[in-house]
Amino acid sequence: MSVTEEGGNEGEVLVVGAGIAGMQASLLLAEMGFRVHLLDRAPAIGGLFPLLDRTFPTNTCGVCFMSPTLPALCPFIECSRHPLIELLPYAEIEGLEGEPGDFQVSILHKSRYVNADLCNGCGECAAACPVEVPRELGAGLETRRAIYRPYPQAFPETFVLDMGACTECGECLKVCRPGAIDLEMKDHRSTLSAGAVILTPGFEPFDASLKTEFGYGVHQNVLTGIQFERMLSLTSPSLGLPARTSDGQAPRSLAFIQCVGSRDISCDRGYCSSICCMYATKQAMLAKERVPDLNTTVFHMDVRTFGKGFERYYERAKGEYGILYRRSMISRVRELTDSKNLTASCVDDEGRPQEEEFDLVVLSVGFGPPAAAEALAESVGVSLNEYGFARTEPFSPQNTDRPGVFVAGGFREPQDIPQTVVEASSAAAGAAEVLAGRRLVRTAAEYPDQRDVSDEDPRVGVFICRCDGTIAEVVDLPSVTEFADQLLDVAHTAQLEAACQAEGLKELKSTIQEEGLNRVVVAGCTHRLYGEAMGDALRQAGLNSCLLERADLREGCAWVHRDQPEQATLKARQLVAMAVAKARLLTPSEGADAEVSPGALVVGGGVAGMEAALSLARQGFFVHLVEKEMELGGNLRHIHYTLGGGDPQEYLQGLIDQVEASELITVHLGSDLTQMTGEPGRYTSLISADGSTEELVHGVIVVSVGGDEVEPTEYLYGQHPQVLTQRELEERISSDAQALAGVKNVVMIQCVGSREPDRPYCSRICCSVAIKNALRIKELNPEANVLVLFRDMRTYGFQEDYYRQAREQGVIFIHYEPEAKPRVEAAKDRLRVLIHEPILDADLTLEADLVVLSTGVAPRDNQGLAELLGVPLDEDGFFEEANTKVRPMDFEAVGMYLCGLCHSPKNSEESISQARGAAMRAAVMLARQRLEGQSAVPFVNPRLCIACGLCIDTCPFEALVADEETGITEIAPLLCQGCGACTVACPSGAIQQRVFEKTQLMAMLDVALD
Amino acid sequence: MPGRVNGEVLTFALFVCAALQLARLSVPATVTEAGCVFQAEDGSPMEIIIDGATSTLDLAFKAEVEGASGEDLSRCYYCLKCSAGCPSALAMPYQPAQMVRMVQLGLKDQLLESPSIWYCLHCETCGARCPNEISIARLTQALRQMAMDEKGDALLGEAGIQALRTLSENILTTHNISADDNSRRLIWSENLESVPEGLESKKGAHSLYFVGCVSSFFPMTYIIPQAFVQILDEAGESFTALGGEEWCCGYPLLMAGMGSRAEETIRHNVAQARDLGVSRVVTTCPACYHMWKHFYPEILDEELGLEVTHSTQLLAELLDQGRVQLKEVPRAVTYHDPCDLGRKNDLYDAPRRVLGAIPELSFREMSDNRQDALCCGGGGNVETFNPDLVGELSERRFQQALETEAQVIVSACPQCERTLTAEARREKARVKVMDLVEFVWRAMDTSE
Amino acid sequence: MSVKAVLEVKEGDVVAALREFLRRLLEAKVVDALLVPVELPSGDAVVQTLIKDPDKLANANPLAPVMMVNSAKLVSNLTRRGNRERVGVVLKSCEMRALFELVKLQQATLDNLVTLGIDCLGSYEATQYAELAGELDDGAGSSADQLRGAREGQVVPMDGYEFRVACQICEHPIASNVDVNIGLFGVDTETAILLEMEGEIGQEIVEKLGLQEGDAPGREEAVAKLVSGRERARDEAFARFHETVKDTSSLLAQFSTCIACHNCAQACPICYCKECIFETDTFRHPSDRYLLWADRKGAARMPSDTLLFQLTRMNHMVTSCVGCGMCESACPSDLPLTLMFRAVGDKVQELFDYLPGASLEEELPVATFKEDEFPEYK
Amino acid sequence: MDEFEPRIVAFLCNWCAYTGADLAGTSRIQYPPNVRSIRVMCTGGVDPIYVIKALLEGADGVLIGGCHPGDCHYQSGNLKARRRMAILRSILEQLGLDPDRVWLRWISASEGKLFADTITEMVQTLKEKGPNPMGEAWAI
Repeated sequence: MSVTEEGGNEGEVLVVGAGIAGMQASLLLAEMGFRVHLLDRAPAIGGLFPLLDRTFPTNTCGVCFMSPTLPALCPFIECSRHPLIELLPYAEIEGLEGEPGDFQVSILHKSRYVNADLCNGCGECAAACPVEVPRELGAGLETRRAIYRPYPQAFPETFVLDMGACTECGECLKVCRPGAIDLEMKDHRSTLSAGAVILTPGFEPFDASLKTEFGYGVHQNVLTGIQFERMLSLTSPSLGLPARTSDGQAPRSLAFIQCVGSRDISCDRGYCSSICCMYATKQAMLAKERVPDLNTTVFHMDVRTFGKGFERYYERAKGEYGILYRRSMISRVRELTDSKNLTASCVDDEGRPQEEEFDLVVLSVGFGPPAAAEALAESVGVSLNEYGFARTEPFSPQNTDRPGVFVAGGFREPQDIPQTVVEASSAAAGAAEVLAGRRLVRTAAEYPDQRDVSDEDPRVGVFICRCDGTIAEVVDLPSVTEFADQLLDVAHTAQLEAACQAEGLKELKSTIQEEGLNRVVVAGCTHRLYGEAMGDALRQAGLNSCLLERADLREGCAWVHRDQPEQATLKARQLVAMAVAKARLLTPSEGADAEVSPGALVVGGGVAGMEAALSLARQGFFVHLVEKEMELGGNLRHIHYTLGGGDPQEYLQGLIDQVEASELITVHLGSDLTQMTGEPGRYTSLISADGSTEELVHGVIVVSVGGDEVEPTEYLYGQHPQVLTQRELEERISSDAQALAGVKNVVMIQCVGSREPDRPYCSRICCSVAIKNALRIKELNPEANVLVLFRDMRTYGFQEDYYRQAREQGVIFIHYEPEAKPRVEAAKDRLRVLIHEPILDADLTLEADLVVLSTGVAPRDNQGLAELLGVPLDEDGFFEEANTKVRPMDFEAVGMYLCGLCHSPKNSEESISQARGAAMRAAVMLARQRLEGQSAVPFVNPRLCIACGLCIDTCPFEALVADEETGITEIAPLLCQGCGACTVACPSGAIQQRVFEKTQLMAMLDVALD
Repeated sequence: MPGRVNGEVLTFALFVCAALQLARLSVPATVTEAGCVFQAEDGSPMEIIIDGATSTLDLAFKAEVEGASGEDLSRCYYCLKCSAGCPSALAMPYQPAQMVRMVQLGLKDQLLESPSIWYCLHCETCGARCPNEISIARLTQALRQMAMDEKGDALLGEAGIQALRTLSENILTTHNISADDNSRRLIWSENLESVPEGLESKKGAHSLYFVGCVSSFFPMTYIIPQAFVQILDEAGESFTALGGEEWCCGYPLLMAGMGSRAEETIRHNVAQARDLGVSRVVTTCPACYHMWKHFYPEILDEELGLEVTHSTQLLAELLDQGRVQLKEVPRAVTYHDPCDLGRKNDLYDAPRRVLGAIPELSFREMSDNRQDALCCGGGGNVETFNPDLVGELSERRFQQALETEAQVIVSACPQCERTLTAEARREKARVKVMDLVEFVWRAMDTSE
Repeated sequence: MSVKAVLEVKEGDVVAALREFLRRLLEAKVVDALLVPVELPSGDAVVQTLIKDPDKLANANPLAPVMMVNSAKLVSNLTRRGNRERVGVVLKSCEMRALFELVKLQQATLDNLVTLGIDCLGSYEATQYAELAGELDDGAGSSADQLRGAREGQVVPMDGYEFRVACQICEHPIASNVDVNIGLFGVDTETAILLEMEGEIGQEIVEKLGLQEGDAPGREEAVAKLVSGRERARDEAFARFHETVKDTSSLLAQFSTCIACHNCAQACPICYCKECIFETDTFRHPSDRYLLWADRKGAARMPSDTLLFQLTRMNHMVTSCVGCGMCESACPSDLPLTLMFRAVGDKVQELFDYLPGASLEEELPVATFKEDEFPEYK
Repeated sequence: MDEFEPRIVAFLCNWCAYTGADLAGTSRIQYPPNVRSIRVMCTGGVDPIYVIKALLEGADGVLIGGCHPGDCHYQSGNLKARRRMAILRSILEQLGLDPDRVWLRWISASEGKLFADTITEMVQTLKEKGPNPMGEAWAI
């Protein structure tokens, strides 16, 4: 890609911390046209992620979907090769001067003692190093050398010397051929400019050895959740099998202990770490899959599976996997001398002490702020909260208290991957707003006209790369070259020292021209590297870039068969022959492209819709905001106070004022979207209001149509005036100071209409809403008795503080099981609530002045809109995003996004983050201006197509349609992502894929087995 | 399911536990009959109806308990860790977490009349592990006081309570726990080869050695003060003791629910110390230490102006200063952390440092150590109520010590030494139980 | 809504009764046209014929024990681009099942189609039929012996003749999912033929033709007997097949005579491609390719790609194979295609619990997948 | 050559298995040189005809390497491939050909070691099986 500046003064963003959040923000901003400096304290990007390879609730990895352009490799790789992202590994930020839009950042670059320009990543140094220390991302289960690469696929690939561990024995120096190791290398400092800063340094696991009662670090078979996670990764030393440290055996019984370093003020962790219930559940399921006769017990206080799809996941764990959840915390873990088994002190069903024996105990450790949080906060000039996480203001969850500095991910509050992706996108939106008008714009590079090679006989040029000797030292390249020269249609062979370097590329280009080549094979490193540069050389020489084929003699040959040079040479010859066989048959192909219509349509004028619209407008895009009702505001109009402080009504009014004042936003009140046609990036919609219809053209659409409070059908709701919903209580309290006069006893019932058979999801917010109102009642009348009847209190994250506060204020919490739900009876003019109290095993009758039902969040009737847009609803009726985990703001369809309650229950701050994140995703699309398709798209031979539709059925991207007349398949090349599944579905070969045509692959097979 | 709250008025009996089990079976199943009904007229206190009998649901009860114990019980979210880890929980009719719930729901009578509150060892395992920093020990301490104050007559029929009353009366009259002649407090010094100069009430001494009742009056623990004063003497420490003017530290009163009457004895001890002009108080008894360190300032509501040190700390200090020389002791040794010293005062390192300084000594930790050390069973006056429970606990701890294959169990508490020695005798085990001061004294190189 | 009726058979002439029935269908405008097997004047062959004029039914013979083509393919031709008039088609079970598969493959539609199934008494190869035609009682019709056998649930070929392999092992002698089935098994065809009809069309036929309701009480038992006999024969045939084709060399021994004529694909009702991929450029190799192969191994078999063709064709359509055996009937090299496709097809279809042609609702196995199947792949 | 060296053709998806194979390279994990990899975008694009052809041409084993279920970069191409391979293997089995010469494995981009281990294991297994009889038989 080549870029030009849109306005002068290009926009630059510094992203601090290169985990999921940092990579997501960087990719979005870079894709949008900002220059990104992605800094991390660690020697490689990726954060904690390389530890994992299965994430909940899908039990897959799938982070590749995070990239704004699909399909994509891992975000690690995408970040490392994006032309606008500069990696600054092993660096720390030392100071931040200036104003939003114009910061100067001082950076300390820690010395790697390895020269990045010289290191070729060969790893000889590490092999020679005699020092072994625990590997950071091995969770203590693995070691590394003093000179090392943090993990095999780490970026950058340059090795790093850990001076703390190094004995300076000099072994590495001896074996390093490029002479890249420099023990004299010093830390150095630099400054760079950035218009905005995003802080995403993540979080750190709790040190489980601080809770001595669990015996971590003492008993061999007690692991932390992080260690167990690592063990379950297929890349771990055990290849994903759970194993006891003491004897390497697979466990037959496994205990998880929750809340280790969470919800525990005795170790200054008063908050809930939010993700441990889910990760333990996931680990329990994975362990069970791999050790089928495993019995697993999860000891917990509340199971907090509050995210989208999480409750079902939890139910599956219990039902399908037979995982036992016990509401009892462990007081002590002891080790049995002989078996090294563990006993856990818990209570039995009667609440009496009991010892349970397990083969393996996993401590579900919580998460704290990163170790360097304080130093970072100080150098950047932002404040931290009492727990050391970044402080943010109500209703602006990504804003730190320093303008222009944003925060996202675990450093703001412990959170899962979907929320991290949301917040990172939202923070990116913040940065993009600061830098509006300073984007770099892509322009097509200038190339000579492509030569028409269709009538030419193949003239294949084979270029064999020595890779600075890396390949040549194993493979006998002269013999390979000689062999290649004999192959059919090979017109020219040459050896290059380094095909990826400027000189090599120049030779490639000139040889093509001089020799009149029309197909090119480069035999060297893997196709993943330098493909763009080599394709570019072909285009400069007047050839279509699809006329290039690669033969992987390095990663796939020289490096993996070092000990068998003869065999490696034979293999290399064959790989070249295969590449030539295919190259002979290659035909030119270009990716399609199309303009993106400017502007966005936002459907739904609640908080989410308005925040999304405003963010887009601030980034310079025009927006049509369509609201069904006659006023903006949605659900927030009914919210009068919040747990975190801040005045919702004041915020709402401010938001409405800004929307109305924005020149780029057109508000359509009392309006409906009645039709949408067009294709990705170019939509035409009809907006109807009051009989009149308006036609709008837009490039993207954001759906934010909100949700509803569930209307209860139980607990005498609607039959007794003193049975209210939480929202009604809030309205009553806010509208009338005397509303609670005479009210002394309030009973709140949780999970009304949530986690029930007909609405089996958790509504996420009801627990904190109940806490909020309970606290408000206590504030208004400290003498009031407030009892909350709950199944699991799900006050995740810092909301746990308010749960504790409510208890301290005397609010009484009583647990109930769904099998023994409370009963509400009318007794004269009052209410009675009958409940079983499990701690004392007593049946209580509570006389109440008010019964308040904590009702869930229900989706609106979204069916019509879903059909109109051609997007799916999930099984609960909420809109279904493209990927639960890493694309929580996107629909699968290109250019369509979603946010707010129509996606899933969430609180207003989460809606704001998601709305701004969705706006950022949409803005990337709008900023791109042109949509580019894949070049390896299929093509249809209409003579052969018999209109059976199998290809159409198999396409996951709806890129194929049947011609209405003939039924013959047509291709929408912009939607096609080039998987080739259609070509397998078609029995007649009528649809085939460019660059992967059947004749080409079969020609490779012809020579592969010689 | 957990011990059921029912309508029975629980009579307080030593063996009430079994009775309770029976009573539980008779609880009617229907909700309204068996349950508690909260009622509240405007402004009037809530009432609780049990089996048709109405009593006041005393919201003040929780406030009172919280005030008296200093514990924020409302914070509890019933993780049940306290119940799971409490060494006496199995013997308790109401488990620790249930006691908290009963306070919260105002079930005062049942709670105050339950033996549960007297089975607490005050070992603080609960408090050390509670994620909400609630100490059941502090709770039961307050409840014992309330029970004694308010239920006194109802409880008097119970033997254990009688014993505690007697004990408390003894303390208040004789100033020691064994109703001995208090002037004979230094009787242990009579067998010393040389009695250190100024052992009794020497003005101007640097340290006051507060010997404590157990070591003063129980001959099997005489060796503790004997060894300690010789060490101090050897090390050239300027110290003295109060002799007959040393009164019981008051801790047994607190445990007996008579803390409210401890003030006089506390004032006496502090006045004596001040009178001598010492700058620090040293104890060999962790309970005395804990009293001096925490309860004295708390109860008197003033700073003592005195440094309070435990013998283990002092020994470590003397070692650091090179004032004590230790010779080789080629023996395997384990250390038992006294609850009052460990969990209550975080004093884990000093005794280990001292043992670690002894050449040739092989130190072995028990599987439960430091913060997780098991109670020897001797705490909280539980012996008065349930000697069997104490026996079980000391046996359990003793077994852990045996597993280390140590030849000597070192502790730093006269009470622990008593309990574990008794167990060693029962077991006929060839293991010595020794206080750290005795062990150090034996290890001291006094050849010069 | 199903209804059963009886067609009167006069003087034991079943074929005449059927012709009369078909004629009345046309005359009463139940259908506008009929696709029905008609005897050639020579009498030694029967071909499917599309008839609009009732008089042309004179030589129609749905009972003729021969199958020149699987008519599903003809119905595909008739309906693929829509079907303006109401056409009745007389189909045997395997033809009906193939038709359902083709509907799912969007190669045929059931719109405006009235499907008339007929109990299949088994068919002979066309050459055998030509020889046999004279021997049959009823001109080129079925023999009275066979009809009597059908009543008892037992059909045996004429002495000295064999049914087609597919028919010998066919355990679906009755067409399912048809609008009207002409029932012969367990029916006393001396006097009557059973008509089993579904849906509105059944009502319409009963009303317009003034049919008598009726039933054949012995039918179920007769069918069960027939099917169990066929299943036995099938299992024995499979066992023989696996005995014969059990490794590479025996497979090659069976299939090396394939001449790549692709007749099997032409005859197969499921092989619906306009042009087989093996006849397209993908396999019409440039001449240097043959030399390359010969060069590599010293020799190259010609015609090339024969086994590749067989296996690929099988891979394409075996999940939908209805076992009609037309491939084998069409094969000039006498390859044992019927058994091969039936033996493989049964196993593959079992993987997905899929019975080709059984229902329109069941998705084609090749058109879908499940998240949680085949956990053995790790 | 003394010992029989199996010849393996591997179809590797661009995003996971091929990248995993690359990782084996960058990690210098050694594995037997018996495999010839063919890159495809997705296992969903591996036409069984390639596998059949490879076997008929005498390949001793065919490996199809894709993303783990749920991780397919095209949503579900790997699951489609799984079904197609199940069909193909069933066909082979019924025809007396060895279905265990066709392996379908999930190998993620980070599983370089798993890729190498898979090749090693496959080579070992195929050595035990001996040469694909098709290699000799069909070549006349």
